Amino acid sequence: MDITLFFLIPIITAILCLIPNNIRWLAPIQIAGTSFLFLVVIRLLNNILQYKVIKAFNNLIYIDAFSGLLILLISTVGLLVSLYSAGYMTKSPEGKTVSTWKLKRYYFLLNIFILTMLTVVTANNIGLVWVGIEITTLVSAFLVGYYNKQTSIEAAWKYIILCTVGIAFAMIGIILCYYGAIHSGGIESLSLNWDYLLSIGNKFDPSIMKLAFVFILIGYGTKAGLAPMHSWLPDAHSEAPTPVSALLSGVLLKCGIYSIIRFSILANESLGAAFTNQMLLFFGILSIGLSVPFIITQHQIKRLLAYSSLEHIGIIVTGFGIGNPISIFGALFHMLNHAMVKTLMFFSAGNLALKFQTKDMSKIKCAVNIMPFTGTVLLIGGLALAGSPPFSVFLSEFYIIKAGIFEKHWVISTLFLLFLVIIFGALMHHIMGVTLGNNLNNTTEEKANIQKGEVSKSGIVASLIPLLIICLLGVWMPQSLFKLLNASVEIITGKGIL
Amino acid sequence: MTNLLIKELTPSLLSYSTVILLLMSILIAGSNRLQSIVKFYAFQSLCLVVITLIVGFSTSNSETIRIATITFIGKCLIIPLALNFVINKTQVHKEVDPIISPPTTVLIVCILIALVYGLTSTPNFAKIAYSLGLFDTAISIILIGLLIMISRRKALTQIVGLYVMENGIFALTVDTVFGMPFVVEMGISLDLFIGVLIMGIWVLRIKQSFDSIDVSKLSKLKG
Amino acid sequence: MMGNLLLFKFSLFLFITGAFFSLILGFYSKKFSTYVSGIFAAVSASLSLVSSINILLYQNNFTIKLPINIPLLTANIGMDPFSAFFIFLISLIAIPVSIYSIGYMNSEPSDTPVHILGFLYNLFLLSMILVVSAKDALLFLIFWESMTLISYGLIVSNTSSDESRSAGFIYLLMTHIGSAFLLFLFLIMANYSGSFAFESFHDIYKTIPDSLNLLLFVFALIGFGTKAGLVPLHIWLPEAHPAAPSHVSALMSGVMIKTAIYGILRITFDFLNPASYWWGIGLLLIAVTTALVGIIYASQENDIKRLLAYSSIENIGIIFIPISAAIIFYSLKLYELAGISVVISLFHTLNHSIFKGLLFMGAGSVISVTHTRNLIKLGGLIKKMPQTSLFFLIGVLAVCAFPPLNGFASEWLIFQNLLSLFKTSSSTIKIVAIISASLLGLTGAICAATFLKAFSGIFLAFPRTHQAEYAHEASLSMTFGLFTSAALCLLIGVLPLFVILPICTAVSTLMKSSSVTPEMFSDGNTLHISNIIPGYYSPVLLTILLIVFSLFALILPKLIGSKTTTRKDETWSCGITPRAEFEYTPSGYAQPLEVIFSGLHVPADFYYKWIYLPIYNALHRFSHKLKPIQSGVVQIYLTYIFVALVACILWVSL
Amino acid sequence: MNEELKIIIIIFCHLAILLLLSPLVNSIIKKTKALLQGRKGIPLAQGYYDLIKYFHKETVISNQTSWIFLITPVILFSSILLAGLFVPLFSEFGSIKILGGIIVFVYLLGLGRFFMSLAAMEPGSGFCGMASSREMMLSVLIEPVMLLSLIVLSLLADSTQIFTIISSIARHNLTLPSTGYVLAIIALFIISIAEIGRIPFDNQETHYELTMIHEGMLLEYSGKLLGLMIWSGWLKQLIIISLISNLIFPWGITNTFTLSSILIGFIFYILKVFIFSIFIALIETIIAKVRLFRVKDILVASFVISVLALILIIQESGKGSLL
Repeated sequence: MDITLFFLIPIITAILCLIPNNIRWLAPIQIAGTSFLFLVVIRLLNNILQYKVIKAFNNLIYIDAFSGLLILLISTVGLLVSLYSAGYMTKSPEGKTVSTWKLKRYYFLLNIFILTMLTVVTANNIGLVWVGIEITTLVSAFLVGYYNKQTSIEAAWKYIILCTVGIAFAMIGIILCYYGAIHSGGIESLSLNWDYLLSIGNKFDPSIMKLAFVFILIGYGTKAGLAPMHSWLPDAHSEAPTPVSALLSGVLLKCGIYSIIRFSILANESLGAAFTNQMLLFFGILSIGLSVPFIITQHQIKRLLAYSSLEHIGIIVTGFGIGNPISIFGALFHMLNHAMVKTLMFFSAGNLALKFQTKDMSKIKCAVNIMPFTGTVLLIGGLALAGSPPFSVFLSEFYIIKAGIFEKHWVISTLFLLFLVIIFGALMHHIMGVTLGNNLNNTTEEKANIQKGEVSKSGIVASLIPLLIICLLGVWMPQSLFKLLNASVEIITGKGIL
Repeated sequence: MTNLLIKELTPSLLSYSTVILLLMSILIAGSNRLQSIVKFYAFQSLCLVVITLIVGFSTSNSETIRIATITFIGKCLIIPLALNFVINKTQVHKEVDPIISPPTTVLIVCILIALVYGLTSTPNFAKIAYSLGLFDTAISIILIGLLIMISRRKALTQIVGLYVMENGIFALTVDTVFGMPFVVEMGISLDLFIGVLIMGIWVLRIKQSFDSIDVSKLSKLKG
Repeated sequence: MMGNLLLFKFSLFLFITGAFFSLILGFYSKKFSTYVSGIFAAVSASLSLVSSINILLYQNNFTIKLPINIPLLTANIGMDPFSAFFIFLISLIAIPVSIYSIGYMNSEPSDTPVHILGFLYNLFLLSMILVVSAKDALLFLIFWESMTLISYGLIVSNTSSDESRSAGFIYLLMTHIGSAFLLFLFLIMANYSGSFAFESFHDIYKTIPDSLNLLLFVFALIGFGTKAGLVPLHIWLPEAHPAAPSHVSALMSGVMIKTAIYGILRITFDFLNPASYWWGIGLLLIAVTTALVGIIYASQENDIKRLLAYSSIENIGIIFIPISAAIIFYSLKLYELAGISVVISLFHTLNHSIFKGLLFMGAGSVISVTHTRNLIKLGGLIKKMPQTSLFFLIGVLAVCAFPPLNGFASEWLIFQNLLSLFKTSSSTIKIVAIISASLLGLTGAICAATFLKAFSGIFLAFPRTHQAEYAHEASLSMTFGLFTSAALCLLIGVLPLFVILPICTAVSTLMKSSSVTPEMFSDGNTLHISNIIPGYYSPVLLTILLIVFSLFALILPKLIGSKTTTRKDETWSCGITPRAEFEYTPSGYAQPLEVIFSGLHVPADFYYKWIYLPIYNALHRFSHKLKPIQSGVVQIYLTYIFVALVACILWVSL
Repeated sequence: MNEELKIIIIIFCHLAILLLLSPLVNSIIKKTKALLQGRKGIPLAQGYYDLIKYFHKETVISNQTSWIFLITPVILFSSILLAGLFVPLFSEFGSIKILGGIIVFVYLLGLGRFFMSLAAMEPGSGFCGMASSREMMLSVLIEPVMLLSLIVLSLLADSTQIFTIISSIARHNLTLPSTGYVLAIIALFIISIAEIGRIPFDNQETHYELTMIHEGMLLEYSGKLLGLMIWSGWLKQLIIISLISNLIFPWGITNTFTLSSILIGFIFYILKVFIFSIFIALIETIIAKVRLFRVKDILVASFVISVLALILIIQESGKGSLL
């Protein structure tokens, strides 16, 4: 029942969003839908903690704690995005009026997007996971190109092409895996089901699994935004409407990682963890490292955040690559933290971009005086994003590097820390340049254009929630969340952290 | 009798189809007329359908035959038609001034094929490659598809390149595992058909706002 | 003793309450918010002061479990006498500063966000107390960074200007780099101990290889040295401290940088084991350089708060001198002397906190009345602000280490400490120590010149601008804050042993192998370090004699001469009516020093230009070189995927 | 007679000698200089006349000044007089061991100088300010070298008390004058000249505003205040002369409390001071004052000499270390 509701809600919301002719009704419908979804998810998570694994629809759906975490992310960010969209999407960046039809389409696609992501993380069949990921690309491409400007079309095109190509490679990986399953005596009709594959996992031919894992990593890695397959990421994130950027960065990338890690669990059965860890570590550190120069030289606030996503994806993957339960705990926790803080950052950045009518950071100044709330939140969020205690992002990064040192990955740990420090400096430099500085009231010219005040009330609520969450998680991890994370760690490594 | 015929004919038919499959990819790589590229693609897909059918009959797997049917409808009819529609709509017929000229592309393709065939004989791959006749061909086609995407400027050619890659993957599926389970295969096919429609829409949008479908003009976002 | 624990808990609670009250009340009445913030902070600081004194005297250590639930973290804070000493120090300074803050914040311009400042101010005090009482490395790091962030918040919310922004940025970045080193340090230690609890770090050196021991020490030095302001890691300090509101500057300079001293002592003597005296010699050289560089820059500074900040760098250098001596003694297994040295450094830490707090508050009073920090724009305030000037003068005398104030007491001990290094066997130590002593003297002399310039620039002669001319005495709470600190300067200066007693307790718990007793420092009421070169200093006797001789000097002319009159007239200036323009300005005053130190004194941005800028530039150049990677051409992006794939496959198959 | 009474008597004598002898010593230097330059010079009692004159005069002070200007002469006088207690004159009995050693001595002088310079800034006169600034510059150069040379001497004697240093030198000096000791004394001598503001560092006789340092700071003082200031200057001069002469010739300082030994010590002391004063006068006559910023070079040289002394002492005393 829950599971049915769980898929039905986004569909119903999507359809409902197409009906009204008045813009005013759209946002409440959407918010109600996503809130409802969120409640269902909470119930579902309770069940997961209780029963460990939930299967449904003739074994098509397989939900364990790891999926549960991703579901939590999707629904939470989905709710926040809906809240934010209510205030944000009714204003267009050029100050033109927004057509009802476009907005309806936006909400429709948003729901479908959420639905596809939910499918990705809950499907048992790895082939269906693939299909789901491919559809997320196709759907979200429309969201990326929502504004229909030249740049957004360019971004959407690159997004489609690169991700489709990448995912095609993932398909090869899946085929190889299937082949391996059949050749090691698996039943054909079950050999794409994750739970079945896992049960025969140790019988696989290692050389096939190696190859399969490489294809999967490159393929889903493209979707997850791992360097050097990340090139679509900054374009899509910066050109999409802000709520969509938040969704892309906060959840979609994690879905890619989810798929990789799911597969690596399988591959580890026959290969042992060393091989996959090595690959993950390499791409993880490469992603962090490659984000550094672009963060340093960035001029555009949303691209900055996009590159920061690249960095954080790298951090998460490095965490998985270290392979210690603690680092995996950290990586999972970081997924959550990054989703929250990046959502927050995109929201604030979107508000600023709307207020100043530009994404160019050199033209945005002294945000704390113009928009006291947004500016402050952006600054605090920037600190959190850069990994400063007492916010939870620090903790997850801490777990990762702790495990890195524990496992004696000296070079990796040193590089990790070095990159993080440089990024801290660069990021804070940009963020402070935007938020602080000479009071604009002194320069009369700009004062005329920009009125003091926030963009929307719903935006305030939408960015206050994640801010509170990262503050809270920095000092207090709820027992249920801990259980969820720990159960996920058990799924991945076979043992929990405590 | 028919069974025997099939048994006799299968290997040679398979190998002919394989060669045609590869040849079509090379032709696509070497051609610069969009319409003929689409035609070559359709023909390549047909070969795939034939192979699938052969495999299906020889293993008497009804699912595989169903898959072949869907593939025929999709790849030989819907996708080429959709692409032709886009070509007519955008009125772009020729790949002008590609990044890598057709002859050079063909040369690179040949080298690629040689490399792949060489690589698949290394010990690590031999295990996989040995049991499959099409493995190296499929991998070559995938890489050729990618090469086409890299070497061409028109959005449309890129789509074709993508689908050539997809054909390679399909070949791999058919060859290695005699097709995926039906649900998955359905999903994938559906994905492709939706994909071509959506990409078609995007090509039209590109045409609309850039007045060209030259992808290399889409390079404002950098850094 | 339960009461004490409760007291401490209550004080922590009050800090939080004060913070939120002042934040919320600020939306209704700013004035009210200031009062709440200041009074709450003062009260809670007094509570923690009492609690820490209790621990120092009776050593009832306790631990509290904080309501923090993070995996792998034992959220314990607690006080042993060593932590208690630092809490004592923080609270002792916090009380006058908090009272001062009421008057100061009320005199700020109306658009200052006083409620946010009040909120952060309370949290800042809280975070400092938590830093020194944390019993877990991860917890320590979290509080450590929170302390930085909160003080950063105080800097940037004070004024919105490009200067405060860049000051805040440099501050944040530098301390973050420092924290990264600390993180690394703690992680390595935790690897060997298996836990992050400080208890498990005790004597960790036994399990660590020697080379790593040194590495960890260097990491600690960089990590904490950044916060403390050791040269060349000091560049943030003269930017950040002046940018904060003055009472916060007082805390930052007076107290916050001392938490780094806490850290370095904890790590060096509680966890690690100074294995070779070369550690100490290295640190001694850094310390002396820091002291000299700090004061030379201070002498050329015309911004009063920057001057004070540079002087803080100098004093950090001076504090590190006995620490290096302690390391040398410790490595030579002279544990008692090592303990004595640490006591001396803590004593100077305390003294510096008091007089630097006083000076920053005094400067703040001047700034709040005249709205300028520039010495050149001040002058003549002694007539307008008689009380402030008197207390400021006491602070100046203390910072210049003139007897009988507290600055001299600790500096005298430091001299003795350096001389005692002469008793070791190594010639290198001897030479370095004695020359350091002489350079310490040089530092003292420059310090005197510097503060003479500062004091005369602010308070003496003609007012040089209107701002200075129409100044008035600061409000009562401000002068009260100054008075308290000034009284402490005098009191500790005359009766240093009262303070040395608790410090000895603190050090004895820090260094297990050396039990230090106050008897080692005294011979009755006289300061006298046993075991080393016999030297005595009796502040009480000196004070009495000074007073007696002064009375004598007052009476003497009257005894010899006749009763005469006193008349006031214009200053003689070659027959013209004197004007403010004729005066020697502060920059003119410091010019001879600039000339004689032209070799040593490099432009203020030297460190930035030659150490940090090249790194920055290299990073930038490198980044720009890498920019074409993201060329915008989709085909190239496809090639990346292609290359990555092929490379991976090759790697797997070969 | 009990010990404390003896000490108190000696201390009173000590202070009385300092107070009474200091004007005379200054006059001796002046007189000697005049004679050497072929002038008649002032009478030897001129110092006393001057003081009495100042103490009878009306005080005129600048209207820019405050309480600092008024208390400065008092603090200066008392701190220098107190510093005088640190230096033995003719008897070891005057030693108040617990009062402090070389460091307190140097910082007490510094305290006086600080106040003098501070007060000089008060009237807002350009000349006073300049003198004050230069005085502080000189002090920056003098203090470290003075400390270093005194520390080197104290290391020799293993004590920071000046009394102990001199008595232990007296015991060793006759047997073996070490090179380190001699070098340290030379450095200290150079510094002492600078400390009492004599040629080649400062010219006490000059009244040309642009060159005077010590005199410049007294420019706005008059009457009783000026008298105290000038007396303090003379006191300091005598204290430094006593210190350096006793360090070089640590003879005749008594350690017994008998009339005869005190008398002998006193005569020795007077002799030493006179000889030294004449020597200073001689130097002042021979050498010209150096340019202000060249002073640095001389003082750096004496710093180097001190360091050399230190190294030699370390080499000589390989033994006697703690380990």
